[in-house]
Amino acid sequence: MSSAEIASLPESEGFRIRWADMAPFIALALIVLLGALINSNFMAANNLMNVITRSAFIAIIGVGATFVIATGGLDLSIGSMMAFVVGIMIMAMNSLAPQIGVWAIPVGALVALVVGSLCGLMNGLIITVGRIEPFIVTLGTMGIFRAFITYMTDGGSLSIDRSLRSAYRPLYFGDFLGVPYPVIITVVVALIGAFVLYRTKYGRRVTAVGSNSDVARFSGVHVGRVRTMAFVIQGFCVAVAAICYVPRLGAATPTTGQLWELQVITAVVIGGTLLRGGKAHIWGTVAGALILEVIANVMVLSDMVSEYLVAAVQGAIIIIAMLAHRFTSAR
Amino acid sequence: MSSAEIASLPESEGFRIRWADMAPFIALALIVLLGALINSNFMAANNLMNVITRSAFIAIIGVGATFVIATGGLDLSIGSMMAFVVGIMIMAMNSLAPQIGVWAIPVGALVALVVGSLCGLMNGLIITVGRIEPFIVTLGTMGIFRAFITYMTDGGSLSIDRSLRSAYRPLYFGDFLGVPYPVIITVVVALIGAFVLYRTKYGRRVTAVGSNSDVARFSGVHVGRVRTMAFVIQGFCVAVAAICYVPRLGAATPTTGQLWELQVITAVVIGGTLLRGGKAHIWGTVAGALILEVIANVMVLSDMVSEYLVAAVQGAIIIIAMLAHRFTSAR
Amino acid sequence: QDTEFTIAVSIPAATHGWTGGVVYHAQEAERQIEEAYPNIDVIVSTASSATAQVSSLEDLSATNELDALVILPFTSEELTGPVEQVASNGTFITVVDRGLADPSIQDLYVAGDNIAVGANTAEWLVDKLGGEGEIVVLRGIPTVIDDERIQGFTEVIDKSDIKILDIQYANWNQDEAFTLMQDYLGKYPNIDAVWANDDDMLLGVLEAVDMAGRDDVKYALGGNGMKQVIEMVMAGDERTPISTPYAPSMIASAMFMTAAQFAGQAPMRGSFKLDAPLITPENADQFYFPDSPF
Amino acid sequence: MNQPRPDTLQDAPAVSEPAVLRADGLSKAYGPITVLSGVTLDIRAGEVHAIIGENGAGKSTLMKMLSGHTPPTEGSLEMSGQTVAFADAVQAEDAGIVLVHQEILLAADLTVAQNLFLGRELSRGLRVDDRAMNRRTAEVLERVGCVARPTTRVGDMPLAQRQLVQIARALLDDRKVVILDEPTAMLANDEVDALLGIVRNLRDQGVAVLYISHRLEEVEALADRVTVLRDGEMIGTWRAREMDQRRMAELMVGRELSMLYPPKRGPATTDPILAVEDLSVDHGKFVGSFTARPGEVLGLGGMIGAGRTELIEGLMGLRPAQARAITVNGKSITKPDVQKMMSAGLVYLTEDRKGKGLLLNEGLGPNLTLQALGKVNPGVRLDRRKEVRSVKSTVQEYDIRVRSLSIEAGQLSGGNQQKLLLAKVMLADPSVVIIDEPTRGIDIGNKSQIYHFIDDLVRAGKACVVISSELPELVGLSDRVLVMRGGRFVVELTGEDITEQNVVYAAASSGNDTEGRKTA
Ligand SMILES: Nc1ncnc2c1ncn2[C@@H]1O[C@H](COP(=O)(O)OP(=O)(O)OP(=O)(O)O)[C@@H](O)[C@H]1O
Ligand SMILES: Nc1ncnc2c1ncn2[C@@H]1O[C@H](COP(=O)(O)OP(=O)(O)OP(=O)(O)O)[C@@H](O)[C@H]1O
Ligand SMILES: [Mg+2]
Ligand SMILES: [Mg+2]
Repeated sequence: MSSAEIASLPESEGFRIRWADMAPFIALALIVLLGALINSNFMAANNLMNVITRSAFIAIIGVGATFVIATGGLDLSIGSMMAFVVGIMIMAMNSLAPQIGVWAIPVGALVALVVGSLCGLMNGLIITVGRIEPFIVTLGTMGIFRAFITYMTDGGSLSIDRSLRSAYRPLYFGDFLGVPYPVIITVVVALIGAFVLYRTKYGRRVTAVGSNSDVARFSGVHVGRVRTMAFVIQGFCVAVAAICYVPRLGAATPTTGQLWELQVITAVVIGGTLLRGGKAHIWGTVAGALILEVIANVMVLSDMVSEYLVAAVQGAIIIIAMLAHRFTSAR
Repeated sequence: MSSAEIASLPESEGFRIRWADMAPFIALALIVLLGALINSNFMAANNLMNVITRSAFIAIIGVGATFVIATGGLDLSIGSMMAFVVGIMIMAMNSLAPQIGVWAIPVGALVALVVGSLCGLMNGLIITVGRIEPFIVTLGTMGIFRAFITYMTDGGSLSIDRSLRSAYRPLYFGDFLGVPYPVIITVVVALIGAFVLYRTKYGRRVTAVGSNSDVARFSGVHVGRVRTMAFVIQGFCVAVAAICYVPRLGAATPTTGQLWELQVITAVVIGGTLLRGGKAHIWGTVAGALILEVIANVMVLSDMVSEYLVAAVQGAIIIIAMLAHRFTSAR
Repeated sequence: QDTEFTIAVSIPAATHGWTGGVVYHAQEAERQIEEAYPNIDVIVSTASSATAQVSSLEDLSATNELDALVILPFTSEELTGPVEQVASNGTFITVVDRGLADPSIQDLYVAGDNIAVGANTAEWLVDKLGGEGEIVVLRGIPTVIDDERIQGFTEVIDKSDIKILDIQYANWNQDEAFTLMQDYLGKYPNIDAVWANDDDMLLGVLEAVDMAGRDDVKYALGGNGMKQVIEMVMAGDERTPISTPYAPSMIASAMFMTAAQFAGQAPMRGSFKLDAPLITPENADQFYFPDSPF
Repeated sequence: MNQPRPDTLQDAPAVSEPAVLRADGLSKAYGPITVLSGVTLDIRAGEVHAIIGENGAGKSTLMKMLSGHTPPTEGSLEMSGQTVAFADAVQAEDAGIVLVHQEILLAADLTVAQNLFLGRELSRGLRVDDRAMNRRTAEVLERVGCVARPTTRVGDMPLAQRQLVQIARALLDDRKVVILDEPTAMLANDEVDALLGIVRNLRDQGVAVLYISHRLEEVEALADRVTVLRDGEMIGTWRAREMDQRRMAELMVGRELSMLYPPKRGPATTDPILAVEDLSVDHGKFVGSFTARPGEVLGLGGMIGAGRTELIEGLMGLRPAQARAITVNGKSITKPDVQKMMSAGLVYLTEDRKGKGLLLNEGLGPNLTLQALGKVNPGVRLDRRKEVRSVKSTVQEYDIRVRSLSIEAGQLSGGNQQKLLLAKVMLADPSVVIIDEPTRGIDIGNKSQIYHFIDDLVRAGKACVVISSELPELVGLSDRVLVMRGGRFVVELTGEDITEQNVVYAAASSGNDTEGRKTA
C-alpha cells in the first residue's frame, strides 16, 4: 500500500464512531421534543430546571457505575448502599449537631464519603478476592445494606436534625449564577470521571480489563486492583449522591433508593456503555440519566395514560428510543 | 498416531469437571445441615415438604432462565410476566367457567402457555431483531407487564371463580404417592429442560451461541433464532409456573411475582451457570432454587436475628456459601 | 363562566392492595368531580417512592397554577419540606392519612389512624383470648404505616399476658405471607392467633393455615377492610370475625371536601380524623363496596 | 557461572557467545499428561535460534515457560548464570524477555497505541501522554511495516495487522530476548520480508531471538542455530548452516517426506458449480465475479488487505452483501445468507480460527459437529456415540495430536486447532469448499497431507477455492488464480502463467485498475 493511500485511510472511521456516540444525545433531544409537543408546560424554564436538577442523583451514581460496568462488573447494591450511607450520614450529623452546630454538615459529608468508599471497597474485595460473580455479591450486599438501614430506622424513618435543615437545604435547592448546585456537582463529578477514564493510566486500564482481562494481566495490569478500585469509585459516587440527596428529603427510610440500581444501570446502558465491559461513555451516562428523568416528567405532565399504565408507557418509550437510535445510527 | 493409541486415549477426564458441578449440591447439603442444627423443627417432614414445594416456582422459571442465560441473554421481566400470565389465565378461566365448568381449567392453562410463550417471543424478537441489550429490553417489558396486571386488577386483586377453586386446588396442595404435584412438575420440567439442553441439537446450539456467537454464526447457526427460542422457552416455563401458582392463592395482584427475577437469576448463577453464557446447569439451577428457599426458611425458624436484619443474614449466607464452594472446589 | 380551578392529587402508585384501592378511589373521585364541576380540573399523579413523589410535586407545581393539592404522603418527614414549598405559592393543601411533620402547613387534614388500627385489633384480641395466649404477627413493608400499626398493636398486647411469639416482614404480599405463615406453623406447635396487619396478607395466611389443617389457630385477623375479608366478616366466619377499616376511599372524601372549597360551598378547614372502629358482622355492610377492586 | 556450555549434540559449536538465557531440564505437565519433558537449551545474545517441530510438539509450551506465561512443572531457568523464576509474564518482561504469542492477544476495544502501552503508559503528571504514545507507536509500526494508525481500534483491524501490532509491542522497549512464535503465519510476502529484516537487525544489536516457524525456508534463511522438538522431547540443537530444509523436516517428522504438492489436475472444462455474478460486499467496498468448477482448485491471491476475506464472507452472507446472481449447485441465490449457502453445499473455513472458528472452551466433539449438526444427527436428538466415533476418526484422519480426547479446543496446539477446524468444515460434506489460509500454522509434514487432501477432494468432483497469502502454496496448489487488489479482481492466471512473479506483480502494480478502495 502506498503512503498516499495510507494517508487517506481511516480518518472517516473516527467520525463514524463519534456519530454512534451521539446516539444518547439524539435520543434525549427526541424525547425532549416529544415532551414539548405533548405538554406546553414542559418547556417552562422552571420545569426543565427541576428535571435537570433531579437527574443529578442517577447521573452522579451513574458515573461510578460506568466505571464498574466498563471493567465488566455490575453493582446491584447501589440503591441500598445509598440508603445506608444516607442513614449513617444523618446519624453522624445529628449526633454532632449539639456540639459543633452547622459544622456537623461538612463532617457528616466526610463521613459519608468514607463510608461510601468503604462499602464499595467491600464489594470489590469480595468479588476480586473471592472470585464470585459481581451479580451475586452485590445482590447479597444489597440485602445487607437494606437490612442495615431498616435496622437503623427501626423500620420507620430517620430525619436530620431541624437545626441543620435550613443550613443544608441550599445544597439541593440553591444555585450559583442560576445553576443549581446539584447540576454543578454532577458536571464536576462527570468531568472528573471523564478525566480519570479517558486521560489517566487507571482509566486506560479500566477499559483494558473490561475488554480482555487476560491481555490486561499479561501486560502487567493488576486486574483485581483495577476492578476493586472501580467499586470504590462507585461507592464514592454513591456517597456524593447521598450528600446531595439529604437536603432534598431530609430523611432516610427503609425504602430510600429502592430500585435505583435498575435506573442507574439503565442510564449507563442507554448512554452507550456496553454491559460486557470494555467501552465507557461518561457523558452518555449523564444523558441516559436525563432521558429517564425526562420520560418520568413527561408521564406526570401528560394526563393521557391511566395511572396504572404509566410504567408500561415508560418501559415502551425506553425500548422505542433504543430501537430508534439503533436503526438511525446503524445505517 | 496409530489407531491403537487413539483407542487408548483417556476419555473421561470429565470426572474433575463433574466434581465442580457438584458444588451447588454440596452447598445445599451444607445449608440443610446448618438448618438442622439451628432448629429441630427444620427436618420435620412437613416443613421440608413445604419448602420443597414452594421452591417449585423459582425452579421451574429457573429452568427457562438457564436457557436464556446460557445463550448470553438475561430476562428481568419474568416476575412481571408471571403476574401478567396469571392475570390472563384467571380472566380466561373465569369467563369460561359459566359455560364449560371445570373444563375452564385446562383451557385456561392452555391459554397461559400460549400467552407465556408469546410474551417470551416478544422479548426475544425485540432483542434479536432490534439488536438491543436484553437488560434494557426486559427491563422495559418488566414495566409493561407489571402495568398490565395492575390495570387488569384495577390495583386490587383478581380472584379465580369460587366454582373452580376446589377443582383446581389439588394441583398445588395435592400429591401423587406422597409427592406433591408441584414437585413432580418441577422434576418433569427439569428433565425435559436437561434433555433439550444436553441431548438435542438445539441445546448444543444454545451453548455454542453463548460461548462465542461469532463462531456459531460462522458455523451456520441461526444465532437470532436460537436466542429468540430461548426466550420463548423462558416464557413457556413462566406459564408452567403460573399454572402451579394459581391454585395456591387463587388470585393475581399487582405484587404477584415481584422481584422473582432477582431470585431466579440468583438461583441460576448459584447453580453454576455463567452469566456471560456458554455454560448451563439445569440441575444446578434446581439446587439453587432450593438453596434460596431453605435459607429463607431457616431464617424464619431461627430466633437469632432481629426481623430487620433477616435480609442481611440471607445476603451474607449466599455470599458465604459461594465463597465456601469456591474455596473448596478451587483446589 | 367562572374561573378555572386546578386541583392536583398526589398519591402512591398502586403497588399493593391498599394503594391500589387509593388509586381506584382517586380516579373515581376525579371523574365525579370533573363531571359535577366543569370548571374544576383534577390532576391525579401517582408515585412509586418518596423521591418520586417529591419529583411529581415539583413537576405539578412548576407547570400548573395549583389552586389546591391533595396529598397522601409516602412518609411524613420526607414530604414536609416539598409540600411546604407548594404551600408557599398560596396553594390550598389537603393532607390525607399521614400528617406532615409540621401541621401548620396544611389547611385540611383527613387522617386515618394507623395506631388505632393496631390498637383496636389488639384490644379485641386481648378480650377474646382472655388476656393470655401465644400469637404471631406479620409486618408489611418497612414504612411509617406499618410501623404505626405495629406500635399500636404491641403497646396494647404488652399490657396483657399474651405473648408475641414471632414478628417478621412479609411486605404486604400474599405470597410472602403464605410462605411466612407456613414457616410459623412449622416452628410453633401452638399458635392461638395471628395478626397480619393487612387483609392482603391475611388471605395468604388463611391459605397456609387451611393447608396445614391447624385448628389451634383460633383467630386470624388482618386490617384495612378488604372486600373479600369483609365478605367473610359478613358471613360470620369464626376465625376472622372482624376487620378494621382503613378505607382507601378516604382519598375520595378528601378530594370532595377540597373541591367544595372551589365550588362555592362553605369553606372546609381543620382536621377530620377517620375512626378505626371494628368491622363486625353487624355493621359490615356499611364498609362493603362491591365495585371497589379492594 | 558465566561460562559457555557445549551443546547437546556433537556437531554444535564448542565455544560461542555466553548464554543470556538457559533452560535446564524444563518439563511441563497438564494434570497427568506430560507435554514437554527435560528440555535443556542455551540462548545466546546476538543469535537467532530457531525452534522447529511438528504441531503439538511443545514449541509454544516451551516458549511460554521461558517467558513467564506458564510455570514449568520441573526444571529451572538461568539468566546470565543466575537462577531465575518468573511469577508472571510481567516479571519476565522486566528481565528483558518478551514473547509474541502464536495467537493474537490484544484488547479488541483499545486502540493500537493503547494496546502497545498497556500497563506501562507514558504520562505527564496524572495525564497519560497520548501524543507521545501515538508518536512512538507510529514509529514502531512503521518499523514493522504495519500501515495501521495508532488510533485505530484493534478490533476493527484485519488479523495480519493485528499480528504486526503484537510484534510492534514486543519491540517497543529494548529487550534481551525476543521470542517470536510463528510470527509470519498470518503475514504475506512483503510483511514477511520486512519482518526478517527486523529480526536480523535485532540480532545485530545483540538481542537473542527465538524464532518458531513452520516455514522452513525462513528458518534456513534466518537461523544461526536450530533446535528440534518432537513429541515433547528435545531431539537436539544444530548449527543452521549444517542443515537444509530437507534435513530439518526429516528431524522434525522422524521420517522422509513425500512430495509436498500433488500434481496439478489441469484446467477443468466442466460447468461451474459455483458462479458468482457481481457480488458487492460492504456496500460496494468489495466487488467481484468468479466461477469455480468441479475438479479444480481456484486460488485467490492478493496482498494482505486486498479484501479477499471480506468478499468471501460477503458471499457466505456473513457480511452485508448483494449479488446479481449466485448459483451454487444449480440453486440460485441473490441475497446471500449463511444457512442458504451451507445447505446449497458451500462452506467456508475462516482464517480467524480463534475468534470465529472454534469454541475454545468446548470439547472436541461439540466443535467438530457444530456446523454439520443436522447431518450428524438426523433427528432432534444428539447421537453422542456417533459424535465420539467421528471425533476418533477425525483425530486419526487429520492426524490431530492430542493426548486426551476430553481436551478443550483451546488447549490444542495452534496447528492442531487448524486441523480440527478443517475437519469440522469437511464434516458437512460440502461440494464447494472455500478455505482461507488452509495451512496457517501447520507443520511441513501435515502441510503436504492437507494439500493431498484438497487434491482428493477436487478429484472427487468437488470444487475448492483457496485464499492463501503464502505464494508457493498458492502457486503449487491452484489450477487457476484470481488476483485481487483494492477490493477488485484484477487478473486471472492459468496454467504456465501461475507463477509467484505474476501474482506479486498483479497484486502490487497499479495497472489500469487504479480505483483504490478508500481513495475518492
Ligand atoms: N492447557 C492445556 N491442557 C492440556 N494440554 C495442553 C494445554 N496446553 C497445551 N496442551 C498440549 O500441549 C501440547 C503441546 O502444545 P504446543 O502448543 O506447545 O504445541 P506447538 O509445538 O506449539 O504446536 P503448533 O505448531 O501446532 O503450534 C499439545 O498436545 C497440547 O494439546
Ligand atoms: N475495520 C477496518 N478498518 C480499516 N480497514 C479495514 C477494516 N476491516 C478491514 N479493513 C481493510 O479491509 C481490507 C481487507 O482485509 P484482509 O486483510 O482481511 O483482506 P484479505 O485480502 O483477505 O487479506 P488476507 O491475505 O489477510 O486474507 C484491508 O485493506 C483492511 O485494511
Ligand atoms: Mg504453537
Ligand atoms: Mg484475510
